[in-house]
Amino acid sequence: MSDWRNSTPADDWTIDELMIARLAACFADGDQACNGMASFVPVSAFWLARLTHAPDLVWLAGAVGLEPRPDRVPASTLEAPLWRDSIMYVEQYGDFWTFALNGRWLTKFCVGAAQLDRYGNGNNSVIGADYHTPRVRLPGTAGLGDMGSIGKALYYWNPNHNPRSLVEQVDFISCAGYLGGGAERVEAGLEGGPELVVTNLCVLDFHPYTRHMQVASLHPGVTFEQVQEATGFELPAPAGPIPATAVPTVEQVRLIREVIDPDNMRRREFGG
Amino acid sequence: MSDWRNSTPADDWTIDELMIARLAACFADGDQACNGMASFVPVSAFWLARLTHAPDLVWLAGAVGLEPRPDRVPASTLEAPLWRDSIMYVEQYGDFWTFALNGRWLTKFCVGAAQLDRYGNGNNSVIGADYHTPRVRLPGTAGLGDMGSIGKALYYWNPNHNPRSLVEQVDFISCAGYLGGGAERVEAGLEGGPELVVTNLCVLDFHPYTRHMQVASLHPGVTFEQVQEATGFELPAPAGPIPATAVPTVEQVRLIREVIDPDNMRRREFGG
Amino acid sequence: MSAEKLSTLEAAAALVRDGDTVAIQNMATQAAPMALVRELIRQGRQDLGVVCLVGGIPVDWLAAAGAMTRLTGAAVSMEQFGLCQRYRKAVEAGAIRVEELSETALNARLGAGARNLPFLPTRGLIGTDLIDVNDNLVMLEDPFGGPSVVACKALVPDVALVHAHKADRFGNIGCEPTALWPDLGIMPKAATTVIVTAEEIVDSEVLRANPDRTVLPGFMVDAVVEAPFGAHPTSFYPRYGYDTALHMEWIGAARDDEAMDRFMANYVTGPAGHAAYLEAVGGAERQTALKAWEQA
Amino acid sequence: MSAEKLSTLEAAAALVRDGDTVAIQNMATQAAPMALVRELIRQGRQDLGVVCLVGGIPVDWLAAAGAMTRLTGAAVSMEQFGLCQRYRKAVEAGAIRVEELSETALNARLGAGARNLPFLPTRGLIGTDLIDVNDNLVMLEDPFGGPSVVACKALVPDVALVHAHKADRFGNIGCEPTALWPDLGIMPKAATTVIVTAEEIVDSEVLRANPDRTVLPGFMVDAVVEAPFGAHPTSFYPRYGYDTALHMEWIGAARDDEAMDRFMANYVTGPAGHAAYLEAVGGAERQTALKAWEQA
Repeated sequence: MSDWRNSTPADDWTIDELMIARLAACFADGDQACNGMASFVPVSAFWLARLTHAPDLVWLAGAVGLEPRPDRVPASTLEAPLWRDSIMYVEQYGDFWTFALNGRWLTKFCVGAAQLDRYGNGNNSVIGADYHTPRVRLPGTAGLGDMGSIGKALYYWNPNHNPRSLVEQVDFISCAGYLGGGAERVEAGLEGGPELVVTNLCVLDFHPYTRHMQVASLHPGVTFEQVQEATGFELPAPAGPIPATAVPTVEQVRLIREVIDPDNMRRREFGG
Repeated sequence: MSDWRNSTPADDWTIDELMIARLAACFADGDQACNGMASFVPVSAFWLARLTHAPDLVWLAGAVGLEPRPDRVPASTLEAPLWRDSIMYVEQYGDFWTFALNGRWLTKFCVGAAQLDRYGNGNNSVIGADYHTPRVRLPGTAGLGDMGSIGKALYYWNPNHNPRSLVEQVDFISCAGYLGGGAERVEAGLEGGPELVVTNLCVLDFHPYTRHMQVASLHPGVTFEQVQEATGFELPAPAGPIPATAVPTVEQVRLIREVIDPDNMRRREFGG
Repeated sequence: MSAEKLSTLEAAAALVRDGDTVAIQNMATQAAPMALVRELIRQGRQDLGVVCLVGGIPVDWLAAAGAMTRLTGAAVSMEQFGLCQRYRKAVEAGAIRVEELSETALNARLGAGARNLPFLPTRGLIGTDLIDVNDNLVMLEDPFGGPSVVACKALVPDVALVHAHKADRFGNIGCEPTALWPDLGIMPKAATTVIVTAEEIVDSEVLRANPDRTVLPGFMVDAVVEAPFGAHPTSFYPRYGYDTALHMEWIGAARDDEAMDRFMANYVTGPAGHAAYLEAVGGAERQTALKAWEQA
Repeated sequence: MSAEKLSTLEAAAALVRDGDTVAIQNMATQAAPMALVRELIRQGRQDLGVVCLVGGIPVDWLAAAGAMTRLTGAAVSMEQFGLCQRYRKAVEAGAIRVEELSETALNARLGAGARNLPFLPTRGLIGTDLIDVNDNLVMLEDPFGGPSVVACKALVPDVALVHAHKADRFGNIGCEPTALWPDLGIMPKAATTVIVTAEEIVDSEVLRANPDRTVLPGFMVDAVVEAPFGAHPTSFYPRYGYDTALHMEWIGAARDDEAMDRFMANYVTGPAGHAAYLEAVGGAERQTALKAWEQA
């Protein structure tokens, strides 16, 4: 067992490692976590949590393999090398979605979205005004269109915080956040909703009443002004000093680099 | 392969064998048949059909085991000895009922019911006027409440033709037949419906317009008057001579007695 | 790693409270979690609602013990051993209230419960009287203009009791190839609390060797108990067949109150636990005979 | 006994007609019935509607060949190999019309089709714009006074194309332990015609040895074709992994029309059949490498 409890802050951490450590802190013993495709940051975060503070975090790799024993993070987070040596193969049509819809299990979900707006609505469908002849056809909502509406706590990760990915209003809602803000989500009969947005610049959360996105912590060396400049909508002015995001520890960095992802698959999400 | 095509009528047939042979004739190559519990007559009929005119009749034993190879008819038509050596175990919740509901498969179903009325409605629920404090609590509808409503051709078998089992009106409809007769079933949006009633006295079918039960053939030695006396409602007077039910052949009798059911499990249904 | 779920029969059964709605795996004479059912009776549980597809001897024993007041299911029968007479008499006396559903309607109610949907539809039951006597079923127009359906209201049992072939101590449940009745497919997913008895507790590596035969994930299971021959006197394929002799003894005893009391004392409430029960019903010799069902 | 279903790739693909809605098993880079997809392109099929959960290279090839005009699915992506660019351009040009569904909504549409129900409900998608642009989805009040649901209209594809590990000549389909994507769980049950390619045609006795691993009954299957490496270049666990090199070659070729035409001629329309395709993509040497995915 690694000495993660007494490990000191690393001084050579990279941004991917910081984001992974921050997401890992959201998952605890007794939670169940699952991941979709091209999800290197969430997968590394679940794995890191299991190796440190949350050994009993249940992981359903690729939404298929329960408690897998992969060798390392592979090139796909949806293929068999990730769900190697699972204790159960979960059938998708009947079982996985029953587990997810039920409400008692898989209560947290990590979401990547091409566009995310100030009320936490996500878009992976189309860029442009016309759904049927879009300017850009995105991959599609896959499971997000479900996860946004069925009471999950949503954790967005965004390795490219810029005005094109964090926008005033998404061109198309394919993952329900707080909709128009305020009580709109609750009035639509939806439970849960976006909790955090972990980007390469900061961590954002949502105001408890307005449900507007706001800066919760700044990564070391990043200013509020830099975040505002990289954001496509006006962020609420901070009421006081904004905390700094905790940096990963020496042990967390070691685990990510040596045990979890020695092939640096997670870096693929940090292209630009 | 048995010489069933050239086999002559048996002269030592018993009524169970006649009923089995008559039901077997209802099933053809390309059909799929399934059975529920305590269904010795239908099971023997499917098996006989497969050994004679319908080798490609698909059989889903106990609604569980596809194309089984039982040794003989066992004491239960729902337990593993019947579905021994199956090529597929059909999961019930997800798969069996999908097959049955679909409409393309399992289009014929054999039904046993404690009460059956003149429009082919079946009752396996309660005898008496009050559903919640019945005079007799029957086993319950099980799959019949579905099979009666989802477009199947229903083949009732009744080894005890008497005024208590063939009644003017069932105390409670737990298997939909032609409801109040005429077009009522069609108007309720239901396809299929009762085709035949094979009893120990005769074969009955349903008038194409009124949907009233009527005698289609009399078993050897039975008169229309005997049937009427054993029936709890008035049967339409025959327009002409009523045909005789074909008796089983020497080869059919041999197959039933020696191959299919040497332990005479089928006789259990003919108690009185 | 996962949380430990290993428990005793006594502690597991104690998770069931008086008044609970309890879904019980069963098919006429098959696969019932009998060790748990007996333990519930021993502990004197009252006012239970039972949910089952086709209930057999567990329902009759619960009725005989006066432990149940409600049943939701598609049928109650011991197939070749006939109707459950103690259950039947209790219903006729008004002591057990029955919600009779077709199989698709029961599956729809449980499926909606499992998926947190307010209802699921079926096309079964249309035209029957079962819809009229049941507030949990209502005809619903198709919003697309097609045929109407029967909306079946979500059912969330308080507890599901199932018996399985293998379990690890974390509650992952493995099955050997056999009939998977709807019980395992849906009851544990719909229920709030899940209790599993298993023929044997195995190392997790045994389950990892056939991950497609793991049918319930540990996170869904609240307690797991080792109970060899835990489905006796019902069958549990491919391991053993049903016990004809004990079923026959029961249907004989169920005919009069005194014989019934004797039967219950001898086999259900009397034996000090599961091992004592297995001795009372014939011990190793009986077990060997039941394991030989394929030669029968 | 059962009816014979054994067929050739050519004859099986000929069961698909121009304009058909075709459900295709696929998950990003996994388990697609590629031999059938290539044969459809070779035969010049037009105006196909494709139904898939997460479409990958088969969708991009069908789009590149101009064979499809409609897609119903939850996503189209080749995961680590990026978006399907030929598909994407065709959508942006208005040449392919997309019905985008969440996974539960797609499952509900197919589930309703399989069960002959006019609709099935989901609680996914509520609050999204996907409901507004889709006539097959409509908000529906719960008749029991609970929360509203999204009614998802039944979808019955004309054809389902799936790839499996084993089949016998009667069309019974067996799977080895691996991920069972919804494709196998529901698409063949919903579709009117079912075509299966299998890594190997086996004697029925092989399937009888593990009846719990038979996933489709022969009566549901219209044609079965032996096609070893029939999912290539997608993966088919546990037998082989995906072909990185061919995916990379495709994403390079898809960038300009000339390179794309060359790629299609070399691999899709050119080779005279499945065996010739397997030779063109590297033959036995490449196959050995893909089989070694566990060592990768």
